[in-house]
Order: sequence, then C-alpha cells, then structure tokens
Amino acid sequence: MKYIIAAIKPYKLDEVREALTAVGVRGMMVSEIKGFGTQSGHTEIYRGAEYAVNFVPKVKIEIAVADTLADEVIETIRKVARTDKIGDGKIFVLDLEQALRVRTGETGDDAL
Amino acid sequence: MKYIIAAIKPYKLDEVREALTAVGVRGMMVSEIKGFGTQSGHTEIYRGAEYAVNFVPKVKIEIAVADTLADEVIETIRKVARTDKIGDGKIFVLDLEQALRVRTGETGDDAL
Amino acid sequence: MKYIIAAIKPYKLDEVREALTAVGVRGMMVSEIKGFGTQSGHTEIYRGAEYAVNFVPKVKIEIAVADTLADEVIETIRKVARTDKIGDGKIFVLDLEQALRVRTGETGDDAL
Amino acid sequence: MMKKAMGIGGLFALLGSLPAMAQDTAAEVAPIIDKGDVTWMMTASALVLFMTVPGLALFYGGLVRSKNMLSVMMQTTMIAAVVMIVWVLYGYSFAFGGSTSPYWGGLGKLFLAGVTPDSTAATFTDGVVLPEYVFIAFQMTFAAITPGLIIGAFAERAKFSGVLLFSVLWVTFIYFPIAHMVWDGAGLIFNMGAIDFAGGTVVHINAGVAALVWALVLGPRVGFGKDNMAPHSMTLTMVGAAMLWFGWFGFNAGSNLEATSGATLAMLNTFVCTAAAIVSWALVETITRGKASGLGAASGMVAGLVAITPACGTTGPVGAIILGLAVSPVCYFFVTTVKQKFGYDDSLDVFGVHGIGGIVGAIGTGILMAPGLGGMGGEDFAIGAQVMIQIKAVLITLLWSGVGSLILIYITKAITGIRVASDDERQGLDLTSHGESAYHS
Amino acid sequence: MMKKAMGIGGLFALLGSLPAMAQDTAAEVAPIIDKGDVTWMMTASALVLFMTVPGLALFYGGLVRSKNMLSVMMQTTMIAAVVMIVWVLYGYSFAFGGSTSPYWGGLGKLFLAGVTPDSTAATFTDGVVLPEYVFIAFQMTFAAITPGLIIGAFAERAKFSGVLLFSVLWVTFIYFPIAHMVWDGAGLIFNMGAIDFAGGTVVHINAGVAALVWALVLGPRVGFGKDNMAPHSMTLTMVGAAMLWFGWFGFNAGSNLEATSGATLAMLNTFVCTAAAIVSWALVETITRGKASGLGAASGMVAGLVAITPACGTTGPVGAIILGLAVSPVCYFFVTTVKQKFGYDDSLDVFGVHGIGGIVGAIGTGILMAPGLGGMGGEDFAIGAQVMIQIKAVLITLLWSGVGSLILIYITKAITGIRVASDDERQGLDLTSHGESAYHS
Amino acid sequence: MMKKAMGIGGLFALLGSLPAMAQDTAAEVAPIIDKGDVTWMMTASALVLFMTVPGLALFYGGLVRSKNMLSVMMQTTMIAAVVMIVWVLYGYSFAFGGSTSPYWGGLGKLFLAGVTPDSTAATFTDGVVLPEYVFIAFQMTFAAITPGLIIGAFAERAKFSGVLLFSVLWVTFIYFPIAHMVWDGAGLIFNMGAIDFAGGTVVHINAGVAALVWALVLGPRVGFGKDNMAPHSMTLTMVGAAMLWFGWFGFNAGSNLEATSGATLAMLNTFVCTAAAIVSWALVETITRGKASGLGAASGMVAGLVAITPACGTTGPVGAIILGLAVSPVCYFFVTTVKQKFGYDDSLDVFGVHGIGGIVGAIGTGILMAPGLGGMGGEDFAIGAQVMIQIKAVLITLLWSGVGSLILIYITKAITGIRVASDDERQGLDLTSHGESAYHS
Ligand SMILES: Nc1ncnc2c1ncn2[C@@H]1O[C@H](COP(=O)(O)OP(=O)(O)O)[C@@H](O)[C@H]1O
Ligand SMILES: Nc1ncnc2c1ncn2[C@@H]1O[C@H](COP(=O)(O)OP(=O)(O)O)[C@@H](O)[C@H]1O
Ligand SMILES: Nc1ncnc2c1ncn2[C@@H]1O[C@H](COP(=O)(O)OP(=O)(O)O)[C@@H](O)[C@H]1O
Repeated sequence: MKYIIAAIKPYKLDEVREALTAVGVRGMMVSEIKGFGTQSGHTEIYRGAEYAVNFVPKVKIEIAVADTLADEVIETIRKVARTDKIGDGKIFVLDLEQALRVRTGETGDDAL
Repeated sequence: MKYIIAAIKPYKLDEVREALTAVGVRGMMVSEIKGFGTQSGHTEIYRGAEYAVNFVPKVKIEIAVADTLADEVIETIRKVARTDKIGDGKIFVLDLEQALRVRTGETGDDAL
Repeated sequence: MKYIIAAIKPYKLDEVREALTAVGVRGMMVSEIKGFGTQSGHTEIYRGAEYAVNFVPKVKIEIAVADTLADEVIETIRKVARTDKIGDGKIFVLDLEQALRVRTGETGDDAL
Repeated sequence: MMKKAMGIGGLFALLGSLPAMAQDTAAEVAPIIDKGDVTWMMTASALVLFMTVPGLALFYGGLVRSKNMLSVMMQTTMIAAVVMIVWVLYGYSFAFGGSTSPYWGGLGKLFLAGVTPDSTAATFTDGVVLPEYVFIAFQMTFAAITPGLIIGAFAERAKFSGVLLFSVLWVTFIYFPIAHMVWDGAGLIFNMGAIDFAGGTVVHINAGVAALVWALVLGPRVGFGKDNMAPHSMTLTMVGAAMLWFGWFGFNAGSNLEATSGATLAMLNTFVCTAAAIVSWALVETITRGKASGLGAASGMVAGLVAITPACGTTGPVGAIILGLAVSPVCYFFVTTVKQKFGYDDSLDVFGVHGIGGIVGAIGTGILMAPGLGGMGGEDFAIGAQVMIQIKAVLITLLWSGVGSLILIYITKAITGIRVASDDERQGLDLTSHGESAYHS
Repeated sequence: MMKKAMGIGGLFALLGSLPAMAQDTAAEVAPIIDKGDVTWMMTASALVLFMTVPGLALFYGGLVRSKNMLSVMMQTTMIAAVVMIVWVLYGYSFAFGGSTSPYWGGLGKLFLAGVTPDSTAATFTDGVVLPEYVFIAFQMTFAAITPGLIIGAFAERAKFSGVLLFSVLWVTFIYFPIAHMVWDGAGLIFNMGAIDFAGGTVVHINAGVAALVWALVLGPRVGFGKDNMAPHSMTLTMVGAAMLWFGWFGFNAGSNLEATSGATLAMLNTFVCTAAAIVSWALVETITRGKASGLGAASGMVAGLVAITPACGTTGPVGAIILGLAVSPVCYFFVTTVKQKFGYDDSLDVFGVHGIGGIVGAIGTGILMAPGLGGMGGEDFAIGAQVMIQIKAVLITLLWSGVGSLILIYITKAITGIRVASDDERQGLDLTSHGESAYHS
Repeated sequence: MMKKAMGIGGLFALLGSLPAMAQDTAAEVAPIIDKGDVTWMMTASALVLFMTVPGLALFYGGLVRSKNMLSVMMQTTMIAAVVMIVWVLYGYSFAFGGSTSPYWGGLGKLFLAGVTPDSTAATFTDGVVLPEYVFIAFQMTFAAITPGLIIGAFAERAKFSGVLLFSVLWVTFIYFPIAHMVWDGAGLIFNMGAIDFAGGTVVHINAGVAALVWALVLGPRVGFGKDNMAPHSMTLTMVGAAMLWFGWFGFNAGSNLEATSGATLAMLNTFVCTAAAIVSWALVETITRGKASGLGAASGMVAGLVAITPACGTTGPVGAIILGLAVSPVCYFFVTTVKQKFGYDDSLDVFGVHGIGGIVGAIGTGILMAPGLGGMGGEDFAIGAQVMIQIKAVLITLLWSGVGSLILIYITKAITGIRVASDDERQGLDLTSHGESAYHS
C-alpha cells in the first residue's frame, strides 16, 4: 500500500475530492496547512509595523491506497489540482506497511 | 521504529491518550483534521444557498514508537477508539528510519 | 529522498524556516498541532470546573528533501530549534519513494 | 424622604386602575406627560432589549462550546420574539390588566384592548404619567428577557421546540402572575410591603429557581465532568457581560419610570455595586486559586447587577458597594462548592448567579435601606421587619416558581420532549437543531 | 387623530422654509425647544450611527467569508465617513436646502451656510422646534447608512475605489433627491400624500433596487454555486442584526422628532413587528426544511424592521404583528426561490430583504393605517386610495433608483472600475484591497 | 454667543461650591431640574461606560495576539471597577470636593458625605441644575476610562497586580488633581482660561503621556520587531472603535451637562470631525502604501474623536471637518515614523493616537474657535492668545503626568513589580496571569 501526501491549493479541494472518489478512493484526511515554497507570501502592515507572511494557505491531503490504485490517484490529483501557476503543490508517496479499520479490525487493502 | 498515524473521533482523544500513556507511549502529535470516508457529512442551508459539507471532523494522531511497542499501540487505539459506528477511523503504520530529540540530540528509540 | 517531520516550539518557526532556506530547502508544509510529551500542559478553571489541558501548542514541519540534503536539514533544525528546555521537540525521518510537482509534472529530486 | 422611599414599591400600585383614574382626575388636574420621562423610558426600553440580544446571547453563548453557539443565540432570540407577541396578545393583560385579584391582572386588556395614543400609565409621582405604549414596551422587555435567563441551565442539550413551549407556558403561569403579585397595586407580594425596585424576585430569583429545577430534571450533559467543556469564547462572554451592564441601566434606572433624582441614584448604585462585585469576585479567586480570571470578573459583574436590582432605589452608594462586596463570595461559593457537591449540571450557573445573587439582593435590600447605613428608609425604618418581609417574598417566589416550573417541565416533556438525542448532543445543537454552523473560514 | 396621522408625512414640510419661518413666528409666539425632545433626538442620532457601525458592518460582515470580512467593515465605515462630509458640504442643502423644487433642496445651505446654534428645525407639532444641528445630525445618519446597505449586493468582489465613488454619486443623484421628494414639504412624493414614516422608500426600497442593479451588472462571485460560501461567523451576523434592532428604535421612533406618544407607538411597533417577523421566518423554515436557523431569525428580524419602517407611526401594535407575520414569507420566497430562479448573485440579499421587505411595508402601511385594523387613520380613511398612492411612491422610487443606479454604475466602471481581478477575489479582498487579515492567532 | 462660549469652560467652576450655592439661591429662585437634562446625563453616563467595556476592551483587545486577549479585557474591566470604588471613597472629593485649592478638591466629600437625593450640581446655565448623583456618575465614568487608555502601552507584558496598583496611584495623584485643575472653578488650568470641553487634556494627553513613559520604562515585548505581532482580530478592533464612537457622544455632548443646542453642536462635531479623520487616515495610507486599511480607518476614527474632544463645544461643523482632516496625518506620522525611529514599544500606540491627537485637538481648539473660521468665539476672540493658553495647559499636563507617572511606575515596580517573566510573556498573559484561554473550539 502507499501513503500519498499532497499539498494543493485550497479552492481545488472539492474538485480533487470528487475526482478521487470517481477513481475509487474511499477515504482521506484533509488539513489546512501553511505552505512554504516558490510561491511567495505577502506583507501586511499594521500601523507601520510590517509583517512578512512567508506562508501561503494550502490544503494537505493524505490518502492511503492500495498499490494498484496509487498511480491513478497521483495522476488524478496532478490533473485536477493543476492550474499552471506557481504554487500548485506537490505530491509525495511513501510506503505504507499496514492499515487497519478501527470499527471492524480489517487490515490491509480491506481497511482502505 | 514505526510511525503510526491514526484518524479517530474527536471525543475519543482523551481516552486514547490516557490508554496510550498507560502502555508506555511518551509522546504524540495531534491535529484537528477533516475526514472523508464512508461516514457521510451533512448539509447546511443559508437562506436558500445549500452547501454540502462532505467532511467530518476527526482527530489525527501521530506517534513514533519502538518496533516492540508498535503492536500494543495499534491494539490499544483500536480498542479504545472503537464505538462500532461508521467513522471510527483508521490506523496506518509506516516505517520510521530515524528519530531525534532536539533538546538532547538523542536518536533512535531513546528519542521517543 | 527523505520525508522529514519535526515538531518544534511555535516561536521558533520563523528562525527554523530561515535557516533551512539558507541550507537549500525550497519548500515545506507547516501545521499547528497539539503536542503531547514530557512537557506538561496546564490547568484551566472556569467557575469551579477544572480542565486539564494535556497538550502543548507545537508546530509541525514536513519537508521532503533529497537524500544528500537530509543530514544537513536535520542538523539545522536541531541547532536552531534547540532552547535546552523540555519540549524542544522531535525530528522524525521517513523514506520518501516518490515526489512530484503538480505544476510541471517533474518528479524525484527535481520536484522538491 | 420616608414617604418617597416607601412609595417606591407603591409605584405600580396605580397602574392596575390606571385608565379609570386618568378619566377621574382629568376633571381635576390634567396629568402631565414630561418629554424627558418619555425619552428616558424609550431609551430604557431599548436598553433592556439590548441586554437580551445581543447581551445575554453573547454572555451565555461565549460560555458554551462552539458547536452550540447558535442554539444559545437562537433560544434567546426566539424566546424574546415569541414572548413579545404573547405580551401583546394576553401577557400585558395577565400582568397589568386592571383586575383586583392579588394573583393576576385579568382579561381586561387582551390584545391591548382600549389602549390608544392617548392612554397613559401612572408613575411614582402623583399627576405625572407616561404614554401607556411606552409602559407596555418597557414591561414587555422584562418579560422577554426573563425566560431567556433560564436557558443557561439546560444549554447544550435541550430540545428547541420544548424550550419554546416551556417559555410560553412559563411566562403565562409563572412570570405574569408574579409580576402582578410584586408590581401591581392589587398584588399579593406588593401588599406585603416587599421592596423590589427593578425585579430581583420577579426576574432573577424567579428565573434562577426555574433553572435549578431544569438542571435537576434534565440531568447533566453527555461527557459532563469528563470532556473539556471550556467556554468557546471568553471574549464574547465578557462582551456580553459588559452589554448586560450597559443595558441594566435601562432595567434599573428605567424602573423609576421618571427621570428624577431617584433614577440617578438607581444608576449610580448600578455602577458601584457592580464594580464592587467585580472586585470581590476577583479577590476571592485570587485568594483561593491565585489568579483573577476573566470569567470571574464577568460573573461578579452579573452577580452585582442582580444583587442591586431590587435595592437600587433605596440603598445609598456606599451601601451598594457593601452589597456588591458581599454578593460575589456567596455566589462563588455556590457555583464552585455547592454545585460540585450536589453534582447537578446548571450549565451556565443560572441558579448560582441569578438565583443566589437575587436572594442576597432581596435580603440586602431590607438591610441597606436603613438610614443608618446610608439607605433611603425613613427614621422609623426597622431592618428586622423589612428583612422578614423580603424573606417572605423570596419564599413565595421560590415556591411558586419551583413547583410551577417543575410541573411545566413535565408537561413540556409530554408534548414535545425536552432533550435531544445524545448523538445530536455530541455533534452539537447548531447543526442538528438549526442546520448551520456558527463559524466557517 | 386623523389630522395627526395625516400630518405625519407633513412634518418635514416645514423644514425647507424653516429659518424664514422661525423669524416670522418669533414676533408671534416664541417656538419652544423641549430638552426632552433634544435628548431623544441626540439619542436617536447616536443609535442610527450604531446601526451602521458596528451593526450593519457585523450583520453583513458575518455573512461573508473571513477573507473578505474587513472589506465589508471598511466599505460600511468609509462610506459612512465620506457621506457625512458630503452631507455637510452639500448633501443637507440638496435634500433640505429650502428650495421649492419638487425634486431637490437647492443650494441654499451649502456648507451649512447660515446654520448657527440658534437655528431651529420644525417638528410635527406647531410651535415645537429642535436645534437645527440635531436635525442635521439625525438626517445625516440616514444618509450615511443607506448607501452602506447596497454593499451587500456586490460583497466579496467589488473594487474599493469604485464603491466609494459610486456611493458619492449615488447619494448625490439618488438619495438626496428622493429624500427631498419624500420628506420635504415641497417634495413630489410628499405632496402625493404617501406615508413613509421613517424611510421605507427613501432608505430601503431605494437601496434594495440599487443593489439588484449592481448584482445584475457585476455578475456572480468567482465560484458562485460551486464553492462553499457559508457565512464565516453567524455569531457576528446575529450580533449585528440585534444591534440593528437596537439602533432601529432611533431610526423609527426618532423619525417622530419629538418624545411624544407617537414616538412610543413607533417604538412599540418596532418591537412587535420585528418579533412577529422573526417568528414567521422561523415558521416558514420549520415547515419547508424542518429546522429554524439562526440566519433565518436574523433575516426575519431585519425584514420585520424594514417592513415596519414606513408604517410604525400609523399602525396599531396588533397591525404591526400582522405586518411582521406577512413580510417574512414574502422575503423568504424571494431569497430562496426567485433569486435562485434568476440566478443573479445578490450576495447578502439586499434586494430580497430590504427591497422586497420595503415594498411589503410600503403597501402594508396603506392598509394597516385603517382604523378598523387598529390603525391611526381617521374615519374617512380609504384603504384603496392610500394603497394606490403608496404603490405610486414605490414605483417612482423603483424607477428613479433603478435607472439612476444603472447609469451611475457604468459611470463608475468607466472611471475607477467596479470589480477586482479574479485572482484577488480568490485570495480575498482583505489582503488584496486593504493589505491586512481579519484574524490571526 | 461670546459669553456662552467663554462660559463653557466655566461650567465646572460652580461645582466646587455647589451645595453651599444651592442653599443660598434657594431663598431667591429655586433652581430648576429639567428631566430632559437628567435623561441626557443618564444616557451619557451609560454611553461612557459602554466606551470602556466593551468598547475600549475590544478596540485594544483585537490588536493583541489571542494569547493576551483576556488580559486586555481584564485590565480594562478591573481598572474601571476599582476606580469606581475609589471614586466614591475619595476620588470625587479629591476632584470636586469643594476646596478652593487650585490643585485638588479636598476632603469635603469623602464617601460622598452629604450627598443626598436632594443634592444638586450646577450646569452651564444659571438656575439649571442636575441631581448631584448623575454628575457623580458621569464624572466617574471619565475617571474609570482614563487609566484604561494607558494599558495599550504595556499590553502583552505588564504584571496584573502592578497594573491595578499603578492605576489607583495614578488616578489619585495624576487624574483627580488634573481634573480639578481643568474643570473646577478653583482649578489652576481652568483659571488660565484654557478651553477643554470634554477632556482632551485631562483624559487623552494625560493618559497618552503616561503611556509613553510606561513604554520607555518597561521596554519592548519579547520578540518585538521579529515575531509576527499582528492583531488577532481586526474585526473586534473595528467593532471596538465603532463602539467608542457611539459612546463618545455621551462623552462629548454629555460634557455640555444639558440637552441644549450646545450639546447638539458637540454631537454634530463628534460626527463630522471623526468622519474627516477616518477619510484623511485612509488617504494618507493610500498615498504612502497604496491601500487603505481597516486598522487605518479605526485609528483615524479614534484620532478624530480625540481631537474633537476639547474642541467640540466651540468649533463649527466645517471647522470640525478641518480638524479631522488635520489630525490623522500627524498621528500617522508619529505611529509609523517617529515611533519606529525611537524604537520604543508603545504597543497599541496610546501616545501616538491619544497623546498626539490630544495635543493637535487642544491647539486646534484655540484656532478653530475663531468666528472667522465658523467657531463660537466672540468678536474679540484672538487666536494667538488662546493658542498660547492652550499650549500652556498642554505643557502643564505633559509635565505633571510625565513626571508623576514616572515616579508612580517606579513605586509600583518596587511594590508589586511591573513585568511578567519572559516565559509567561511567551506563553501569553491569559494563561499565566488569569488561568484561562480566550478561545476554545
Ligand atoms: N520540499 C517540500 N517539502 C514539503 N512540501 C513542499 C516542498 N516544496 C513545496 N512544498 C509544498 O508545496 C507547495 C507549493 O510549492 P511551490 O514551490 O510554492 O510551488 P510549485 O509547486 O508550483 O513549485 C508549498 O506551499 C508547500 O506546501
Ligand atoms: N513519540 C512521539 N511521537 C510523536 N511525537 C512526539 C513523540 N514524543 C514527543 N513528540 C512531540 O515532541 C514534542 C516535544 O516532546 P517532549 O517530550 O514534551 O519534550 P522533549 O522533546 O524536550 O523531550 C511533543 O509535544 C510532541 O509533539
Ligand atoms: N483511505 C484512507 N486514507 C486516509 N484516511 C482515511 C482513509 N479512509 C478513511 N480515512 C479516515 O478515516 C476516517 C473514518 O473512515 P470512514 O470510512 O468514514 O469510517 P470507517 O473507518 O468506520 O469505515 C475518515 O474520516 C478519514 O479521516
């Protein structure tokens, strides 16, 4: 199994989720994060006090998938999250040793 | 070492934390996330504008543990987080190459 | 490639980010988390109702780096995040199989 | 002075038979409407609404978890709205409809029958009247906020339809009669000589007792004593408390019905008793746990406001400070020690603050009226006698509201139910009862 | 009573020629300034400011996404500030400058020329006057809030400079003339005999129509119908609505210009019509979707306040309840069904609530004034005739504001532009137009 | 007009010897209490409390990081509460106790000795009086808010016990004496002929200077200039600013003590000067950094309110607009350039906005009173002479408050300490000083 982590633009989340569901993904974890990368942040000034906000709001998605599905998932995120502007995000793939569904105790691909 | 990631129901967090401490876990990282899975979200209507919220609030726990402790940790989470209702969550296990305690520089199992 | 996860004290974030940029890191993901560890939390009392808050605010950083850069990144975080007080945090290193830049489709080290 | 001080409770005596009187005296001396009074009573009425929404809604709302924020705001708002309609339909009549019964006002003014722009309502002062509309509006705001106070007891778990049904029943059978008893010239408690300038018994003890009964009948929230139920926004709670203070000037000084020196005394007392209660709550906290908290300051603020409510017209400013210093430790003891001991979940401490604070105020009123203590009582004022009267008034209210509320809760339970399913409670009332969330990004 | 009711619209008739009149009558009977009136009008003026900031700013601000919160607050604040300056420079003159034109007030009081501490403004009652300063201040607050209502239509996407330019143009060419037409003795609509006690046409229909035109011209927000655009803080929206209610007493009862029985009627109506509209919105929601929502209660609150605005001086309290019950279902139908059908993005439902609510109120005013319905009309009052006049007044406003706003939007577009770049819209106006964020940790 | 304008400062002259006077004149003409005045002063008193809590608490609280939110709210609340008690005990006496000293009011009214419901306080107008209670309450609210203004300088790092101790010392040795000097008939500055209608020197310069001294003595916050210290809720800051505006009508127009034309002028000026200052701050920002910010609008709002405070009774509306346009750029220059240059951490810019704004206002008062500029000065009014007097009053205040505050800070430091441990500062004062958090989910 693979554990896929992706950082994407927040407004792409719903589209990505729908597309992933379509290819067979049945679950994921989503967090709001602050991204740092080539895309630059912005500056805020409050009465002369200047604060450089170096982070850009991103959404992080984590998905555990069966090996067979991994490539399709990566390809799907890639296609849907892409806007061709800096800051579109990254996809990272880790090896997943084990998965377990708390409710049933199922393990492996069955747990996903 | 193993890196264990679990998504559980938010109100189970304290119970899980206590149970894990009891089996010897000495640290963890907790994030509030939006979970997507079989458990369905809900719909909110604001003056006729309908928004389907497809995500369910979950808590994500990340724990680095020694290999010897891994199974017990998994079993503990499983037992305590379980309510037998859809949405109880998932446990994922990844291999952890290295761990390091910033304060002391200890590495490996000593760092956990 | 390595996937480095670190929990640090929130007010160290900017310093760490700058130091990492200096050694060549070009991106990262930052989340606000609740940390549990040796550092104890605090107690809040609201009109006689006492709540033990067992968690301490931490910041989690996730960085994907080329193998060659990994040690320097770890060392940098360690040096900069360190205050020699309990709760300075942990660094975890996982193996990263694949990385991909959504915008360009680049993979591997090029994607970082 | 004696005459005036004694007359304070007497103000409302005239109201029952008002229109009749207006006709009678018309032949003699035309009663005067002073625009300064009218302005003050309009201002006061607006201020009491402001206490309810957003004041009370924020004070209570900040104290619940964010998943229940809107339910608190909705309950406060909807109760006020429904009671306002009820007030016009029959509430005003039940309370001030002109009957000579000691228990209720009768049916004489259903639908505000007979009230026109020329109708007037009496004040404390002979020959000085108000347009009846503004008296109706002012008293309406009191009726609208009182059942809203109770919701703190069953916050985060009560069923919305049950809350509304209960509120209508409660004002009908508890509030309107007690308002009549305390404030109408024909009223039972009024004729005992009890002093309740702005509604310590009618509003605060009354609501506080009902709240206690609710907490006992309903049982604690799911996870009570285990989950972290810390206030989701102490900021909003402190804002709400401050708004209550601001609005309370309308409540207390407005109860004078005229912009006289008496109103300014009520106002000054409402300032300084509250200030003293804030300080004494903070002191108790500092002594017992080493730190003064924001919730402590807000609680002291409300406790002080509650305590001065019956007393504000008859106490001197230094007496008001003493009352404020006294009320907070008592309330503190109740919400920390007594409540814990008995283990009931009066979630936002309605009984501990409004009920207990109201009782302290009612009894304090009987003491601090003494001229030797700077009060406005006459030379022949006897503390002991007055305190006995005050206690009797409190007991009647405790009994009437306690037993009455208990019955009405069970009636409500039978008709609509009073508690949501525990899964809904866990998910939060905002989503499950109202279909929305208080906060999004 | 008839005379008085008819005279309500006539109040402002005297204002145009006021200073002249003051001199004339000085020889005869010295007009009286009552300090009770002065206090009331100062209080009312402060209350109407409070409606604008923080009231309206929070009511609207809570409804947008957090990335646009400050833009809403800034627009409300800056529009009010700019219009206040414009008011002193020429606005007061354009509206109440004393000309005999049916369309505008002329240039007689540019820069408040000739106004001194001794200047007075007439009231409804012969011989009773106000210091002109307070009349200027009171009317100024009306001018300052009205263009602020419009911003709900183009929230989350309009260009800040365009908003300000448009607002100045709009008050100059739409608001000041219509205020003159409705409220000045020489005014076109005034002389038709239309009743608009506190500004239902001038303020609400006027702004509502402009809002509709904006929504149509500007097009929907990026992501409209796809992204989750749920209110970022229903809490703040409910707080804002409650503040509107509180301030609206100044708006409505202040429009009586005197602290008389008439003002207290306006206040009582402003209480109970609003309460009824809250209840009826909640009922409609409960019937159609099973749950009463906080946004529903807040929307009903505002709809009720809008509806009673023209009617508050001439309707009885029971009539006000009927009006409140009636207005919410109509508005609800508009904001849910009609808007969806046509697909325009009137983001915060300015047209659906203020425009439609205003029309219901204007027509309801013509009906509920009937003495048979508890209204203040005389015996010879004819519903049909009055309703026709009311409809005519509405139509004139719709036309003037509709066509005028359309032209002004295009002029604004040509000069400053009216919409931000879509990337900026996505990132949020707070950062891109104002360089800050509403919330940090 | 001259007489009246000159008399404005003279109002309080009568207060010192008030009870005596009341007895004297009783034999001649009975002084009149007008209920319109009483209503206005009660309303004004309530409004000034509203400025403090929730107004100031939110304006300041929004500007700090969320971990320090409650500490700001607590400081504002507790200072107000403690000062109210002090006011009754000895503060009123120290300020207005009737002594003939130019520096303080003496001990004649400790514990409000001798004040009864029949006591009266003089107004600007001969023969018109107020119940003394309302004068006590009104002045009390001024004393309660002023030390609260200072906390902005040491926000996020001061020790709570030290803050309270300092505040008591400060009102005792700085505020009460200066209030006496400026407003009492026997007062030093009063007798110089300085005009300070509503407290520009007593309140704003006074607090502003103390704030500057604090910032210098205490040193910057941990992480200052490095960490992101952006306001945690600009929303609340803007709400707080708007509440300040609303309440300031009580502050300024209430200072007229009567509901006369003079009060309405003060109110109109408080509207338009503020509006102009909002606009000019936004303009400066637009020019210097391309965007008008919400914090800019809020800052301009407060700067305008501060500036008009001394001037509101003697300036014409157009003059008020000019004053508003002028004040913001000066304050802007201070909070951006000067502060940065000197590097002190006046965290919420108390000196930059209140101190500098107050000075601009004090001097502007001397200029804009000129009849040629639409002001209320008489024909023989000389700008130069008046400006010199104004500057002298400012200098005395700067000196007295500057030196006095310095001494009191060191006394406080010796007794309780003035700063928390840096670990506590990092964790936030809410948890470490008050044991709670402002926000939970
Ligand atoms: N090396 C990295 N490790 C972890 N996350 C990264 C890394 N590089 C980029 N990211 C994430 O991807 C987001 C987009 O990256 P960025 O460099 O801004 O644009 P792009 O992907 O178009 O090159 C960042 O905001 C960050 O969240
Ligand atoms: N076993 C673990 N797995 C995951 N995160 C951990 C673990 N142990 C500690 N942490 C994280 O590191 C933080 C610091 O750890 P703590 O034990 O408090 O101090 P120290 O690192 O100085 O020993 C914790 O708050 C938590 O976020
Ligand atoms: N494939 C997955 N990858 C990552 N997280 C998942 C995955 N499937 C489920 N989850 C997480 O587990 C939670 C519970 O899953 P769900 O399918 O709703 O219920 P159950 O675990 O009872 O089958 C989800 O909300 C999500 O956070």
